[in-house]
Amino acid sequence: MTSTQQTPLLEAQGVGRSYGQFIALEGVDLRLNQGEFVSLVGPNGAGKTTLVNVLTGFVPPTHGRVHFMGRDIRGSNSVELSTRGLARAFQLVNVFPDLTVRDTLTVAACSQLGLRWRLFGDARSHRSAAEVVRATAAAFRFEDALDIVASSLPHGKRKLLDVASAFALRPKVVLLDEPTAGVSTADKHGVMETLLVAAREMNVGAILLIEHDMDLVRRYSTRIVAMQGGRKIADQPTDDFFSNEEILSVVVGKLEGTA
Amino acid sequence: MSTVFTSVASGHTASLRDNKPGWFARRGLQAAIFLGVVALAAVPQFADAYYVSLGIPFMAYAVALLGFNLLFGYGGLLSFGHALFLALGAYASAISARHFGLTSIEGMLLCAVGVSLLVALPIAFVASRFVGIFFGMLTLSFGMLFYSFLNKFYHLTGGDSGMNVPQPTLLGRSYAAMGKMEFLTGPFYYYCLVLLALGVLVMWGIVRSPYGLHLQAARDNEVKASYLGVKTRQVRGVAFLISAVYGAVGGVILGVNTGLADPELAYWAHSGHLVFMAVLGGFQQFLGPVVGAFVFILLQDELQAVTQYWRFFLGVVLAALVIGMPGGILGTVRALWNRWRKR
Amino acid sequence: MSDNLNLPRRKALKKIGTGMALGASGLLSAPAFAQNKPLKIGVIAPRGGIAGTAGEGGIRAMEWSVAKLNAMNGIGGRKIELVIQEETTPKETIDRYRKLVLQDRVDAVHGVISSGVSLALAPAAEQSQMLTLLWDGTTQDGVKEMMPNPKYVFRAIDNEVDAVMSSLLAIRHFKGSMARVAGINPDYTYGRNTWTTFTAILKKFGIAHEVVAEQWVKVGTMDLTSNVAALKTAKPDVIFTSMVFADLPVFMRQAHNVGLTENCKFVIPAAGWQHTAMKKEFTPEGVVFGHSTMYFDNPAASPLQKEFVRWYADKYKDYPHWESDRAYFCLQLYKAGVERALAAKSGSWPSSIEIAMAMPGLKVESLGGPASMRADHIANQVIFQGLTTHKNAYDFPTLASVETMSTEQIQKPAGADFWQWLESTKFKV
Amino acid sequence: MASLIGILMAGVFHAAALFLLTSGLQLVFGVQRIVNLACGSLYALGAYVGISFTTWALPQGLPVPMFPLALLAAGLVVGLIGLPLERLISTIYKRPESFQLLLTFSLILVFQDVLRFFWGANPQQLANVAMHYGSVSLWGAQMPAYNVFVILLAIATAVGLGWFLGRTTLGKMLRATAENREASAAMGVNVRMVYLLVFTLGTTLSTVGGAMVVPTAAVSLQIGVDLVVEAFAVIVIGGLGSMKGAAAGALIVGLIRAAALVLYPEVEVLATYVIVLGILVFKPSGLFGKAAV
Repeated sequence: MTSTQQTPLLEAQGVGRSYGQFIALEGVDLRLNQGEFVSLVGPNGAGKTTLVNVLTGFVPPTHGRVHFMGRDIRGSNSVELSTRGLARAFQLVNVFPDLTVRDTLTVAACSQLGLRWRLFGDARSHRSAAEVVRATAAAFRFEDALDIVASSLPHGKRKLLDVASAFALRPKVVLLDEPTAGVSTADKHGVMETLLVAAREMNVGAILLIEHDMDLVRRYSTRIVAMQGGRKIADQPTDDFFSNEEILSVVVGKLEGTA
Repeated sequence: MSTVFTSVASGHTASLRDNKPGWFARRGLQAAIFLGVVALAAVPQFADAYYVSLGIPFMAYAVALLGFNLLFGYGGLLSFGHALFLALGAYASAISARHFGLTSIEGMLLCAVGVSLLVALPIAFVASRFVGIFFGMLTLSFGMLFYSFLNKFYHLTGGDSGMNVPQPTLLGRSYAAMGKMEFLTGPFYYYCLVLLALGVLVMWGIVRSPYGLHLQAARDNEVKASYLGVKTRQVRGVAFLISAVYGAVGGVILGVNTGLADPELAYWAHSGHLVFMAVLGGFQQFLGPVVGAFVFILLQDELQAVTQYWRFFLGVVLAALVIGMPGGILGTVRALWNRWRKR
Repeated sequence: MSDNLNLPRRKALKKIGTGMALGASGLLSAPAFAQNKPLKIGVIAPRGGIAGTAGEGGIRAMEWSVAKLNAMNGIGGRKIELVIQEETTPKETIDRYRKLVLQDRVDAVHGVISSGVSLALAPAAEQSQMLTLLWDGTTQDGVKEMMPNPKYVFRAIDNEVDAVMSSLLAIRHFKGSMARVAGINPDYTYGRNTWTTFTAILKKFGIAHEVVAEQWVKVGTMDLTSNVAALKTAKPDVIFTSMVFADLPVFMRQAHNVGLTENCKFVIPAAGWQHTAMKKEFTPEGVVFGHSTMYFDNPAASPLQKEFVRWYADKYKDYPHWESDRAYFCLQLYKAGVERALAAKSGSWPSSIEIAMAMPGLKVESLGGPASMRADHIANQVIFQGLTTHKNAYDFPTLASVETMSTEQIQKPAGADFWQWLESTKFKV
Repeated sequence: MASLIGILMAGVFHAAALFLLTSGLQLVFGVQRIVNLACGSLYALGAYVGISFTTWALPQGLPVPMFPLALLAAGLVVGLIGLPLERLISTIYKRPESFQLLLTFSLILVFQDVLRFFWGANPQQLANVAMHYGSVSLWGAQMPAYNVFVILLAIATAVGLGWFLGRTTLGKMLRATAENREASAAMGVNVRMVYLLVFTLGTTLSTVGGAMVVPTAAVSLQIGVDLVVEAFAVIVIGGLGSMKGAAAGALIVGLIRAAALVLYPEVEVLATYVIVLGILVFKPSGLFGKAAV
């Protein structure tokens, strides 16, 4: 399914990140191609979040380089990358407590449309921004919640809003950090379904998902990257991965240990 | 950074619901603005001249606070040195009058706006890196730096005795024939009212613009905002510039009202009074600062009339507000209104 | 709270319009009902902060003399009623001034100590044609700009006279030991002017001297240890300081505590405001010590002053300083002015301009002694200074011998520019 | 030489006073992340009460050499005002930082008039008892013995606080709470009591400072407002919440001022602000502070 010919949307080559003595990340290669849904698994402290931080330009790598759509991201921070189509949703529920759903989405829409420095004119009634908001809201079933203040949304919805706001950037690549954490097992699939539908509707190029729940991973990903101690220990299509007992035991075992 | 930040954000519990198109926010606000302007326009017709004259400092502060609250209410940044810009406005008009013979208020305003931008630019550059207490302390330091500058460089500023701000012409029309009081309570009063109305409209535009949204996003959660393409630092910097301009315009009005630009305008306690007004009216409401300025002026006047210990009572009122009524007057009114509508 | 706030507006509605018409255009209450209506005098003086002492001295004298006047039928048959407002920053004070003019509709305003405030008030006074008598002088440069030939504003003195006199005394007493002079003065116009005056007069008299230290103290600074240390390193023969507030005794004590007072003379033109705080234990003898227009312990004082000082000492356990005299002078001058104008109008109440016109040339008996108003609305006074002595019953020094000068010699004449006058005029030591 | 020492000592003395003013501020911020704008007012309060109590006690037969004890006692007693104040401020612990500035600013207004109500407008000073100890001569530079005593007091306070925070169990508890409130709460630390204690201790440091320094100077209604600026300069330079910082900041401000007065008096005030801004721009956390942002 992965074709090595096409230039990957997101590519990391031997990236490493160390804080003083502590090495959080070491020699990690990663390719994310058009149409892929890659899951990033591994025990806590395996360096998953650090990797995402590096990939999104939030922290610069101490070794190696990262290319987004063929361009080295060195020197460009998360703000630029996010407007260039590299979006990220968070582990924590931290949308803007005081803004309504509409406004939260509009924030993203405005940066993506480069309306940042418009000092006048109601952002909400700007045609193309409103269109992006409408589309995103539709994709995430937010139509009837548009004017609710984020902090008063139900928990599951809030997580979704976080994701939705990332999608409102009309990104090529989305990095999702446990979008279903704290969501009841029953709802998890619901969240993932909406998410995937949305991704399709808004033609997102590729998704990188950090996830502990192996059912979700197995069910949705096209490829799985496993990490441990800051190193990549596996990078295989889903089926191969789940047939690879020893790696699975490392990941799952550690997981049970921590869970 | 985010820790400091979220702590700032979490405070805006009541939130600036002006974003929310409810009756109160849309119709209510427009109605309030319209009625307010009409009422203020009517004041000189019936009120005692003294209260009309109080209307001018009120409008000066109202304008300044609109800007101040873009920083505080919408940006989550509490400046404890904002009096700097009122002083700057007053001095700018004094200097432009003395050295460039500018006698038109428009000239003074332009001069004030220009100077305030020049001064605010470097400060904004430094200050935009900070939030919370550090922002407060930084702005306080800048304010006091300017205060001691005004005292030290007396050849330029007149030191403690300040500089004369002459009675200006309005729209090229001179009112020199008129007594100062008649000028202030007559044409100048209405001129300020127009300035205030414009200030409100412009600010109303700004807070709802894409930029305004980005500013609030940066206030609520810096990291998340940056991942939605919000240039948090620049956004804050611009907010500082805008608030500086508003402050300077307010300063010009104050200067003309007093007829003097003096260093005390820049003293940090004066900044404290600005903060007081914002909280009094409700910094989480668009019109809060305007209401705050209005109530503060009358409150201070009444207190001074009844006791020489008016500072004590001001302090008590502020403490009570901060602890019991953080929403300020408008915030409380709105809360009551919403409760009433729920029934 | 909100009730409280509607109050002013309700008040406002009662006096529709009239307030402005009368107040602003200053047509004072019409003669018809004038006599039976109390005469309102607004008083603006600092009550807190660094200048609080000065303000109190004035207000107390005001209340004392008003009580006396009201005992006999007030001024021109009208009982006097004081409306006291606090003097703070110019911006705030001007609002209170307007309150006095427009709302309390006072007949005149007395008081004001800080230059900044008086400079802000003076134009407003002229504009609203409100008779305004300033207790304490305002600095040269500001006055030229803000109150050129005033019609309604009167000043009890011109600020720099004290400095002129003590400079002359310094020369009289310290001549020959003034090779190294140092100045430590408040960091505002008054401080700078007095220091310039001092050095200018030294030059004028060809006193060979070197300025070894020049310091400017932020008003209200309470720790002057570093300043004192810096002065000590300069090894001055004479130190001139025009500090007037609570920082003066602090400075004196800290200077004494490092032995600066042992072999160095001091010249303090305006020490009077702090005289009771300048304790013997740190204020040496032989200091040129200025009491301006009233010296409480003057053996040659008038019975009037003696009576006042006694009353003051009994009531406040303290001794009055010159601000009491200024306040008393302004009230007496106003009284005399009103009476002269009344006489001219054969009894019907005069307008404020008529009173203003009547005041120049008037001589009145003030606490400190006789004083008169000049044509340029600055008063002529007698200034009391001298060298300090410890030979007295108090815990603070008094004057060994009272030396007096009339401002006719040491105050710039009407219409003159202070600095030019200082250049040209011939003083005698 | 002598004169140089003289200036140096003057600077150090000023620094000592500043340290006594800011140590309380730093302690409270270090543990509670609370900035108390009213620190100057508390300092003033200590000074006023100290003066009144001492002037009352001396005629009652308190031997003059004992006057520092009277001041100390006064300072300690009024320090207890920290208890109600902490309760007051505790109402906004959960609010954004800005609210601390607001609430403590209101305290400044209140204090200013309370002090005026009891002591009047006139600045107060203590009779020159400080000179009872005469003056000492260090390498030819003369200085009142009492000033040296104040310097020693400041050093003692610094060392004492260091020992208290570093060595004692209670001190360790405080630092733990500073590091992580929840964790230490979980470990059974009574956070509420800790805050009450720390804040009162901080208040007491300010009031005692005011009381002990006042014999060398005087106290006016204004200093409550004026000192805030100097205090801020010190803690910004030194770094918020750090005792070392308070000491370093105080020394820098004190010495700079002393030096400026000799070399170039014109810049006395400006110099301090320039340094403060320099620090804020280039090392926002201050010399010893944890990262500012």
